[in-house]
This record gives sequence, C-alpha cells and structure tokens, in this order.
Amino acid sequence: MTLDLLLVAALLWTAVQSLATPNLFRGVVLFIVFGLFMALVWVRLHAADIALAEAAIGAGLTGALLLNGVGHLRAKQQSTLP
Amino acid sequence: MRDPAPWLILFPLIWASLAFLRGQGRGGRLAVAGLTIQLVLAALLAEQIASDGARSYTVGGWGAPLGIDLYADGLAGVLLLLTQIVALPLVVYARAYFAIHPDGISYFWPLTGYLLAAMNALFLSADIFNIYVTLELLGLTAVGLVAAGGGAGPVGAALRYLLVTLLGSGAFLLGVALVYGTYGSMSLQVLTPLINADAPAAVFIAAGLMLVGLLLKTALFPFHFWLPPAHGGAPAPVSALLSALVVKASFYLILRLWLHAFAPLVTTVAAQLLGFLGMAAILWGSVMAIRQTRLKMLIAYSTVAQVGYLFLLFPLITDTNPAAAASALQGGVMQLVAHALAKAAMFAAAGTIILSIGRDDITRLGGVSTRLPLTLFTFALAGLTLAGLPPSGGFIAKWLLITGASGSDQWGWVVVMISGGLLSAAYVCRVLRQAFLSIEAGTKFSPVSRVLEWSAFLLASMSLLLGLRSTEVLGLLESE
Amino acid sequence: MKGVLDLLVIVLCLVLGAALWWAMLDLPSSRIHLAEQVAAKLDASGVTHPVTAVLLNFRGYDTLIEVMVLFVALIGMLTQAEKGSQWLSAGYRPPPLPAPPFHLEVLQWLARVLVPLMILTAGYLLWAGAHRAGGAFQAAALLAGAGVLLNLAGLLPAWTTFRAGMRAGSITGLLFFVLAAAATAAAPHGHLLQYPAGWAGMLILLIETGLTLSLGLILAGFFLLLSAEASDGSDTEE
Amino acid sequence: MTSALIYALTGAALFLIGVAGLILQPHLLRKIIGFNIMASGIFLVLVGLGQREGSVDPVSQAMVLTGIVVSVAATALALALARRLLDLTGKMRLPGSGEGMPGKKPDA
Repeated sequence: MTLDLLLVAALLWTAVQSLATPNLFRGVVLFIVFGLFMALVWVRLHAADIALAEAAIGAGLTGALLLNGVGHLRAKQQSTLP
Repeated sequence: MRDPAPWLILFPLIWASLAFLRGQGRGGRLAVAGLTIQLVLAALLAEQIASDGARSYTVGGWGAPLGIDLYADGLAGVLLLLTQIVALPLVVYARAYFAIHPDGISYFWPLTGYLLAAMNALFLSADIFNIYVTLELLGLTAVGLVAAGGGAGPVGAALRYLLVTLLGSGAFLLGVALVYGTYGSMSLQVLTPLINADAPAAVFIAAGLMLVGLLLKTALFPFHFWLPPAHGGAPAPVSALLSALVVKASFYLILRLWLHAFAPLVTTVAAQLLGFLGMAAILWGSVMAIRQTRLKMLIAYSTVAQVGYLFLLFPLITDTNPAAAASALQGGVMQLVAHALAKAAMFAAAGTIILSIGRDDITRLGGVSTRLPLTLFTFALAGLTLAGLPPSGGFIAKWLLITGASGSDQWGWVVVMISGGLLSAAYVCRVLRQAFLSIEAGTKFSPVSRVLEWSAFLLASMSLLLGLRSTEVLGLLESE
Repeated sequence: MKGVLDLLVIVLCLVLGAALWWAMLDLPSSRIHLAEQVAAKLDASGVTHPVTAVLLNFRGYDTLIEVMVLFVALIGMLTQAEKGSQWLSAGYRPPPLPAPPFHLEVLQWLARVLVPLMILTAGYLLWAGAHRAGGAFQAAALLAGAGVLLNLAGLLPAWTTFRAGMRAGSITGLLFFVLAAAATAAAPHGHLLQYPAGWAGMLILLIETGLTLSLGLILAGFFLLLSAEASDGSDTEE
Repeated sequence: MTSALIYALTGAALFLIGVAGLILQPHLLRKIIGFNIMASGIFLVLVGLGQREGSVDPVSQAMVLTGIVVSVAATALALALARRLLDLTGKMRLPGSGEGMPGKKPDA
C-alpha cells in the first residue's frame, strides 16, 4: 500500500509538472518519466502486457515522437532567429 | 449472403486497403464498384429489417457479454442505407472533381473507404467499447481527409478538429470505463435491463460524459467552433461527406443511447437544455451563414444551424405523450435524412461553381445562372429542403416536428422552427440573388464535366423526392 | 475574459473530479464477472493467455478496427508528408552523414549489438503471447524501437518517401487479418471472426505474425517520417 | 479500499489534469502531452474499476492495450499536423479562427 501511494504521488507530480514546467524539453522528459511510472503501476495491477506496451509505446515511442517535435521546434526557432 | 451486416464493414475495409496499395490518387474505380455493392447490401439489410424486424449478429460466435454483437434496427437500417445512397453519387462526383483539380486528392480514396467502414461499423455496433473504437477510426479518417487540403488554414482546422474529436472520444471512453466498472459489461443489450433496474451515481456521470463527448463531435452549439473551418476548408467532396454524414454518426449515437440503454436516466431538464442549445445553434448558425463572404463557409455555418434542428427532437420525445413523441422522432430522423441529401448536394454544387469560377467568393457569383444553370438549380433545390418548403423532405421533417411540438403543447419550439426556416431561406436567397446578376468583368467560367453537375443534381432531387416517398423511410424506421 | 474562462474550466474540472471520486467510492459490486467467462471459455480460444484470448478471439473485432486506426493515422501523416515543400519533397535527400563524433560511435556500436537482440526479443514476445504476457503489439513496438535506435545512431536514414514496397509491407498484415475475417464470415454457418474449431491457435499465430510485421513498419514509420527534416543540417539538440 | 481502487481514483485525477492541459495550454506539444495524460488516466480508471474487487480482469486489460495503441496513433497524427503547421506558420499554436471557443481562442 505504501508503495502504491508513493507511485500515485509520483504520477500526479510528474503529470502536473510535465504540463506546467516552463521549459518544454523538461516537460517532455517528465512525460517520459510519467510513462515509466505508469508501467510500474501496471506491474502493480498484475497487467504485465500493458506494462510492456506502456514502456515500449507509451513512454518509448510517444516520448521519442515528442522529443522529435521539440527538436523541430528548436531547429525552426534557430533558423528564424538571426 | 445470409447476413449483409458484417460485409457492410468488410467491403469498404478491403477496397480501401487495395486502393492504398495502388498508391496516391488511385482507386476511384474501386470505390465506385465497392460502394455499388455496399448499396445493394444496405438495401438487402433494410429489406430484412422491414420484413423480420431488428436483427442481431454475434461476432466470433461468442455472444454478449463475452463477445461483441452487431445490432441493426430500423434506425440503423435508415442510416446505413442513407450513408451508401449519399456516398455513391459523391464518389462519382469526387472522381470527376479530382480529375479537374488533382490538388488535395493524395489518399482520398483509401481514407474515404475507411471512413465508410467506420460509419457502417458504428451504426451496427451494440457494444460501447466497440463504439469507442469506431468513433476513433471515424475521427482520424475525417481529420486525415480535412488535412489533405494542405495549406495553413486546412491543416490548422484539421488539427483543431483532431484535438476536439480526441477530447470527445476521451470523455466517451471515461464514460465507458465507469459503466464497465459498475456493471461489468459493455454490451448494450446486457446493460439496458441492468441500468433500468438500478443506476448508481457513477452511471449518471458516465452518461453525462458520453453525452458531452458526443456533442463535441456533433458540433452542437457552443461546441460548433471547430466545424466551419474544417468543413469549409476541405476539398468539396470531403466537405460534402463530412457535413452530410460524419456529424450524423455521433448524433445517431446520442439518439440511440437516449432512446434505449440510457432511457431510465434521461430527465426533462436535460432534454430542454439540449433543445435550447439546438435553438441557439439554429439562430447563431443561420446568422453567421448570412454574414459569410465565402460560399463554402456559408454552407458550413448552415450545417451548424441544421444540426440544431436535430436537437429540437429531445424536448419533444422526453416525457411527452406517445403520439407526439412518435411524430417528433419521425420528424427528427426525416430531418437527418433530408439534410444529409441536401447538404451533400449543396457542397457538391458549390464545389462545381468554385471549380468553374476559380474562386470562392459569394459576391463574384454573377453569371452562374446562365453558365451553370443545372448546378444553380441543384443549389436551389437543396436550399428548398434546408428551408423546409413543400414538397421537399425538409418540409415533411419540419411538419412532423411541428406536429410533435403542438401535440405536446410546446409551442415555443414551433416558433423556433419557423423562424429557423425563414433564416435558411434568407441565406440561400442571398446566394441565388448574386448568381442571377450578370457576369462581372474578369470572371471566367471554365467548362466543367457533366458528371459533376448531374451527380449533385441527383442528390438534390432525392432530397426533394424524399418528401413524396417519406412513408417508406418512416416504415423502415418503425420496424423494431 | 480569457482568465475568467480558464478559471471556469478549472472549476468545472474540480467539480467533475469531486463527483467522480464520490461516485467511484460509492460503487456497488458488479453483477457480471467477465473474467470468469473468459476463464471458462479459454480452452476454446486457441491460446492459454487470457489477455491474448480477449484481444484476438473474444474481442478480436475491436482489434481489427483498432489496427485500422493505426493505419489511418499513417495515411494521415503521408498526406502531410507529400504536401510539405521541404519535408519529404521529391527531390529531397538527407545530407551525407558526417564522420561520427565519439558519442555517436558508441551509439552505433550499441545499436549493432542491441538491434539483433531486439528483433530476437520481438520474435520471442510474439510467440510467447499465446501463453503469457506479450503479443503482436509489444513485438511490433520493439521492432519499431529497433528502427528508432538505428535512426538515432545514424545507421538508418529518415524515410523521405513511402514507396510501393513499404506501402505493401504496411498493409499486408492488416489485409491478411481482414481477409481472414472475411473468410470466417463467408464460411457456411460461420460468423465474422469465428475461427473454425481446432484452427484458432494456428490462425491467431498467423494473424499476429502478420500484424507484428505490418505494425512494426507502421510504428517505425511514425518516427521515421516525422524525423525526416531533423537531419537536414540544422542540428536540434543543444 | 483495494489498491486497484486507489489507482482508479488517481486515474480520475489524471484525466482531469490531462483535460485541463489539453484545453488551457496554448502550445501544441503541451496539448498533445495533455491528451496522453488524459488517456492514461482513463486507462487507470478502466482497469482499476475492473479489478477493484481484487481479481485480475483480462477484458479491461485487453481494452487498455487497444486504447494505448489508438492513442499513439492519434499522437503521431497530431504531431505530423503540428509539424506541418510549424513549417507553414513558424508557430506550434493553433491559428485563430474567425470566431473561437472560450479557451480555444488564439492566445499567442
């Protein structure tokens, strides 16, 4: 139960921070951390299939796609600024 | 084929996949052939429903609640038939349209196939999680079609549409999760008696979430903000498909859940609220339509207004006497059918006009009456249905709705319907008046293919003939 | 005005949250226990892992539509790709890779070791899905992950077009699933996705294999299509 | 209270955090993150309520797997559109339409 409550706190904190932190890159990284905590939660819920999918797709692939988006944004900002 | 139902889903999936294999811009002929077969299948299914009543089909042979069931009653039959009837002339139109204007075709054909598969699957589904999946397929295909228009306007509109549709299906899915958590099943057939027996608070919240999610997707005022840019900015065949059919899919779900599974939960207050939002949609959409400068935006705002009419249904069928409620329900479904046909015709006609003139501007329509008389006639016929003038299908729809309203002593809604009709007449006449002016200097009409003109005319004339053949439609609707 | 509306959204969220919590804490126990029905029918499903049985057999129809959702997202991305002037335009070629700096060399070495392992693991997950956690989606995600890793290590260029071969590869597995569904629906006395007795295990494995390859390509396509422009000189990370 | 129910309650909170982010954050990448958090919240409610009496529920787990795949598809499409918008307008924000919706107004 203690572990569950710690996980819940970690989930809520990373979720709020990934949306609210001013630095976009930090926000995406926190979202990936959120995904990894979600994978742990699925293990706690005896859902190994979802844990695997969440780690690979939710945190991994979605995270990679989002980081890519941040990369494009920065490239664009650098090319428009002198 | 004993059971047409699963084939109505499989066929479009197969031809869409083949069209994708053939590459960009290819597959128009596959689509026409596939849709012809689908039309036959839908007619077959409608006939079976009309003669033997509602049908169910167990996918996988397991049966609910373990498996998923398909279910087709009169309402589903009407919508399935309507979808194929509207889509077939539209794909013929689209082939001719993209032959002249290949920009924005890209993967139109496979996306249209998946769109139709999603719609057919949605109409047939009797499982709320399965409905969620079909909603996602429908939403993503529709967004893909809008985005294919290219340019910052359409892409921005598509992205806004995507975010709205994801928020809507998210709310719907949370509702599904709550219902599943409460009862342990997702099958509507299993859930209906359970909800009737006992509904804890979670189910009320679930119903509210699902309703709001579907309202977002149906673009009822004040959730209409995404619709005009998305429908107005897409290529004409796409606008026609979206305005005529896609918004109807989520409305169908609201109506079906309202009438059956969630019937024990509905309240007069909720029904009156939906009616008021519908009224606001009619007034706001019509006024905005009158103020537009672009023809396709005018038609898109007209969709906002016409969607409002559909929601006038709810105060008339909730806690009213059965005769009035039956008449109102018939009127609502007739309105849905008439609007689908008329709006498809109107967007198609507008697309032809814009192709010919080369720009989308209401003030530059002078000369259309002499150069494109058939297309203008199509537009006028469709306008007749939207304004609800006899003998169109729109007239029958409004007549039945007014009968329902007077039968339940709700005269306020009658005033709304009549003033809405006058407002529609106003924006249609605004276009017609411009079209009858003489050609402006600098306006050139490039020739357009006859297929474009006649396929749109076919749709418009069906919306008119619907008024004369309404008994068949209503008969199918009644079969339980 | 904007501030007031933001506040309204927040207040509505808080109210809904309170209602949800109250309703969930007040929930009676459910009447139907699908888990028991799944367990009872598991022997007839062709696999021994309940989640796979639900995904590919009891509710296989959901999965059929769901893989189409993935595919439609890919088509949506392709419609954008072909429009972009810089992004995936016909003449666009990624610039030649410069001599890799040290960290990239490490990454390349890592990729060469890891990618075969990832492919092997994907195969294992696919096969294991019949009995325990795993299956087509996880395996496909690993395949896509291998693609991402190769791209990051500079060994696999971003995709700038989607040629006929890739189109075929991305749809074949899905089309096989659809055609298998059509075959079951066309069989005498058959229903959509009702596998003939004794064939369920085999068919599910075949369908999952097809799905793994196609979904792997689609998921990799999500990343490789999106990363196209990042490689055109202006490096992104700070 | 079982731990599954605790996760369901957390899921409800995550849903609302995600929805708030999706509606209120003007930046498109944040909106997409908000959508993903919303989806994760729903999945927790689905499995948490399905397993609230302590037994493992393969049906809700399978539905969540379906949901995860659907949300990565939606995320990829949204990012592709956001990318294109960035190329066309230089911003990762939704352009304003003639009349907006409260909270969706052009705010940048």
